[in-house]
Amino acid sequence: MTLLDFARGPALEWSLMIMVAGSLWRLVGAFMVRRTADLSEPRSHSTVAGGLRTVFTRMWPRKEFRSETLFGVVAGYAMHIGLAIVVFLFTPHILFIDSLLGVSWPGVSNDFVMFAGAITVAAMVALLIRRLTTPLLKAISGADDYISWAVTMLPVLTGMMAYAHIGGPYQTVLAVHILTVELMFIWFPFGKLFHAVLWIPSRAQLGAAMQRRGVKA
Amino acid sequence: MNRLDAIPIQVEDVGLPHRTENLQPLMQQVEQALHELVEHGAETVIDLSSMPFSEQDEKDLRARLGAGEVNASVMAFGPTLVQESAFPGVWLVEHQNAEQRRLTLQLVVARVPEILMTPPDDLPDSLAALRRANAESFDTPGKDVR
Amino acid sequence: MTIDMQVFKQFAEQIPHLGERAQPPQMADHKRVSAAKETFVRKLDARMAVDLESCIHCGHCASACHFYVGTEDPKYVPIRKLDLLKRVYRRELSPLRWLHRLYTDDITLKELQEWQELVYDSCTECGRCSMVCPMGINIAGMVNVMRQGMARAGMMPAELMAMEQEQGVHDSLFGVGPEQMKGAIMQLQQSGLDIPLDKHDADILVTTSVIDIMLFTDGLIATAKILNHLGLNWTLRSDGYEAANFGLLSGCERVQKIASERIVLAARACGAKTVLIPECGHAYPSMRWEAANEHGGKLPFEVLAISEFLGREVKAGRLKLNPMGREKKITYHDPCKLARHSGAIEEPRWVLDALGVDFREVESNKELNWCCGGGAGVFLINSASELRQKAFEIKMGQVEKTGADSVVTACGSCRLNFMNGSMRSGWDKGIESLVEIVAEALPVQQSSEPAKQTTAS
Amino acid sequence: MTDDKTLGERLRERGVSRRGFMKFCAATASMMALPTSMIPRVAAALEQARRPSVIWLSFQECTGCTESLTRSHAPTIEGLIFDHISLDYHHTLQAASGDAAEHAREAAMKQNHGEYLLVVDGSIPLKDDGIYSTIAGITNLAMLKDVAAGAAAIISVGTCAAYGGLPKANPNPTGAASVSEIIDDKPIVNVPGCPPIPTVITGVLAHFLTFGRLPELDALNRPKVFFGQTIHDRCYRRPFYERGKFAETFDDKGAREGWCLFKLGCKGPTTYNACATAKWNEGTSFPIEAGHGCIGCSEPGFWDKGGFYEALSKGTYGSAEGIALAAGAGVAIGAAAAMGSRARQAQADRKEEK
Repeated sequence: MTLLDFARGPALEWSLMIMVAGSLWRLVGAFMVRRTADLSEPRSHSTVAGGLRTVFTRMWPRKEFRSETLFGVVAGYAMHIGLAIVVFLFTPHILFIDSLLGVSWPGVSNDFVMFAGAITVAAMVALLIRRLTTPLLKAISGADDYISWAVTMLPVLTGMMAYAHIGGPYQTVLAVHILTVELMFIWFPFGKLFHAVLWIPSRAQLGAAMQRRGVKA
Repeated sequence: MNRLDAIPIQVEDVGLPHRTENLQPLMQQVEQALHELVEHGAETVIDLSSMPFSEQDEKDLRARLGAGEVNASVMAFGPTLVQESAFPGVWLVEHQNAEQRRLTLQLVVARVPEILMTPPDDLPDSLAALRRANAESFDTPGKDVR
Repeated sequence: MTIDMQVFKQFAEQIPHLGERAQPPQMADHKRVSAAKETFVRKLDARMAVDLESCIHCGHCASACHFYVGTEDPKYVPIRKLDLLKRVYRRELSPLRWLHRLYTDDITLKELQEWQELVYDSCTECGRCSMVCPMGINIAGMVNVMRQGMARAGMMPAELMAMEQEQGVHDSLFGVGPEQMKGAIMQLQQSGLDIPLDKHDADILVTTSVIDIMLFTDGLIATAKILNHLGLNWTLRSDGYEAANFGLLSGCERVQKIASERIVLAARACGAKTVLIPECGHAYPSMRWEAANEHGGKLPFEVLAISEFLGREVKAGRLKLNPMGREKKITYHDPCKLARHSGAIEEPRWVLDALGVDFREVESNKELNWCCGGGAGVFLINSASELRQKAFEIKMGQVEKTGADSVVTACGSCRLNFMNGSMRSGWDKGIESLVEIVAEALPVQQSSEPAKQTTAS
Repeated sequence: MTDDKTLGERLRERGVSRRGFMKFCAATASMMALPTSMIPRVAAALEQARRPSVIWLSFQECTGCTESLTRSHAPTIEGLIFDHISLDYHHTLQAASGDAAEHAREAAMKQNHGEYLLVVDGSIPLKDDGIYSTIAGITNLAMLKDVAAGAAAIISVGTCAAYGGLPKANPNPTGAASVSEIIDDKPIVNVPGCPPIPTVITGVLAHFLTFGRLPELDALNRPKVFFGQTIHDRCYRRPFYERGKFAETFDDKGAREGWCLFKLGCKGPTTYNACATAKWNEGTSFPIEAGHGCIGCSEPGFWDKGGFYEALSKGTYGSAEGIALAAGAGVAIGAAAAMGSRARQAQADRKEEK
């Protein structure tokens, strides 16, 4: 079995199983922690709407916070949008997703994908440098931050290498690329990458709780 | 069914010609080769069969190069077609086999493509053959000279 | 105008000695750690679990925190204040605890000592950080759990401990208990003000606070005048008058419950449909949101902050006010506990609108207001005075920018902190109470409502 | 059998002129993908090249490789090169049969011991002592070992000889193996493909003739000149790939306009072969040009690498059950974790009550 066969076969299967199992484990485990009913009289009953609203309104900081969070928001968005383009609009990736989930959509040109990839890399490097040099971020950073950064960066880099045909024979680089993606799958449920799932419930519960008290969060 | 035209095949015009985008770098290479020929007398042969080069590319190439004064064919181990381009010193040489199928297509940058030149080893044989022929035709050499 | 600076100074002089009255419990070190830990375990819930799982360490919370912005010291990054809680969560309750335990250390006494400053001195539980957090983490709520753990470990600041113990044991604050309260009310009654005390049948139970009794008597007087003016059936009760809840502020769950239950029982005793909370920030969420859960069921009355009450009366047209004129330039400071924590946001603005003043909003207002720096008991913590001042300077700058001459607020602690801060900075802005300016703007004689005749000034 | 004429003499005998020979050399160099500056060296070497003895062993194969080679019509370059070698044993092509054929092989082995070239097509069954394929009662395994012992070099022609090919495909009932899995003490060139490109086979032969040694090989023992780049690298449809223009079906607009066949399962990006440049049927076309994606026939194990019509970027795993099982396990562990945490909280409650 070649490295590529391994990457596309058993490694893919196992990494997906670990990701799915780990994600549900973490999600179910956290959601099922004891929960007590709030007996106070709510100011507003439309907590579902409030929760949903916060899910969306938190996508952009309110103007009072804009200047202080500008760098993080812009770099964060650049990285996330770039990554989304690379992951969801590169035709080979769409085909990969199609093979997993059976859904597909049209892709965009490779030049555009590479441009998005370059933006992603640049934004991630900028964010890492900031994390390493800003005292406030150093104070709250740990191994998870750097591991999560690396397992996100590696697939992007190896993907671009495979595309540009550098770093070795194509199928080896492709195999390494797929393996790094699988590494990310495996790490996904156990580190902060899991925010990709939690951002919705965690925002929603704040929005709902504040709505209950009559405040728009 | 032994008649080919009984098979209903419909040929559609695919419209878009294939281009490999290799033409521009090739033309730059030719320019450089011609420069070498002018400055140092160095000849260059570019084998077009060993690079991705489509039919449309070849058409484009021929259109760019145009036709010069010389258009020759050599019959040796099948035909070889030699066409001078509108840029003297730049030649297209197409070697074909006996069935007129292409073996290679070369772009030759030289005063004369080698295939047109008499192979030096043929010269002694040629001289010997000519003497023999003359001897057979004219018993006394020089007799006919008036 | 509404407060005698001399009295304020006397009060302020008490504070440095407040801690001396505390009786710290004797506990072995390991008992302290385990008490804190067990409390964290008890108080954590699914919402907090999701929040603690969610943090992406982006650090945006720092930009919302007056203590971080004021000092730029990385230790004050809000989410970092939850580190110990997070670690206990990870080791004890997290679904991934079997993994987390491999690389997450248990908390230590030394860390608890270090974190005391972070959850008391440098956090007013204002909740502003939650408004910027891209994951919507409720940091303030968990800081409160941190305080509860600290409290069980006997590690709260001495000042808050003294207050909490006094309130729990003696039902008094700063030496003001039911008897002293009755005395003060009687004095006011003798001056001609109609304050119904200990009525058995009242629609509204008015609560007050030691600060209003000792210091801002005008606040209580103003409340009485307004209620009388509106002709409402209300009472103050000596068995449940203290709205301030030092159990909540210190993190002592037991005293928190005792203090809020006193009011619940008093309201029951007089059959009140409404409990009115004075201008005391944390007292409102304490009764409005927490009390029912401590009580173990829905409360038989509605809880209203005085600012909220006034706003509603104005809006409903029951309370008409004499306009004060556009030449009065005013800004409003939203007390965090009333606005961001409780949604009493528009009501005070309706009142200011009715007063016809030149009202100017601060840049970051309503649910995004900057805390004054003195909330959640921080005003009483002596070791926090420098931090508090730095935080206050942000608020000061915000008020300055509006060009207003005075700042109105609806929270006694905010007022105290503003006064303290402006005293230190030599600031010249007026600091006013919403209820007091409303009382001043009451029309002289409204209607021929029966019974309750007001003997206004 | 072998005579002592050089290739130059042989061509001259056939009436090929010196110009013709030059042309032959140019075409040969082109075929070997040598730079044009090498033509004079090729000419000089070929002029003097002796006729090598070649033994061709066919094992578990379909004769497609031989077909491929002999499809080239004389007088092509391939044909001339092929004519020049002394093919002393090839059980499909030789006139002799039965014992006579085997004797010819034995004689050639004896006469040219240590010098002959061994060409193999087909894989070798190893299971049950190799009884699944025999020639004249000799198992392929025994014959390969025997003939390989005296060979100067071995050329494994076709994917079966090079990597095991179809016979080795799952479940490999005969225990088929490639030549290089069995012979490890001889230089082996793999010329994979199902079938391999005829020019590539003769190119390797020409290289051996010209330079007396095997061409430079890659990690899979393939000649670098032919297998150095992927089909995708040299594909004329590559620009469409870059622009993200893909045929979605075999009869849509994209297919008609010659767009990239990646989505239709083309294995060009992972297939190393010269199809895109050498082409087939005397340079007429190659599969992608004919509208079908590359199936990667020259890559090891190509038969078992997922469907020919499955895009390369797709995974090859096939179990939704595995994921479902994982999901179930995840929920179960999560619920168990939560039960544990609730018990832990209840314990803390009890302690508090005390």
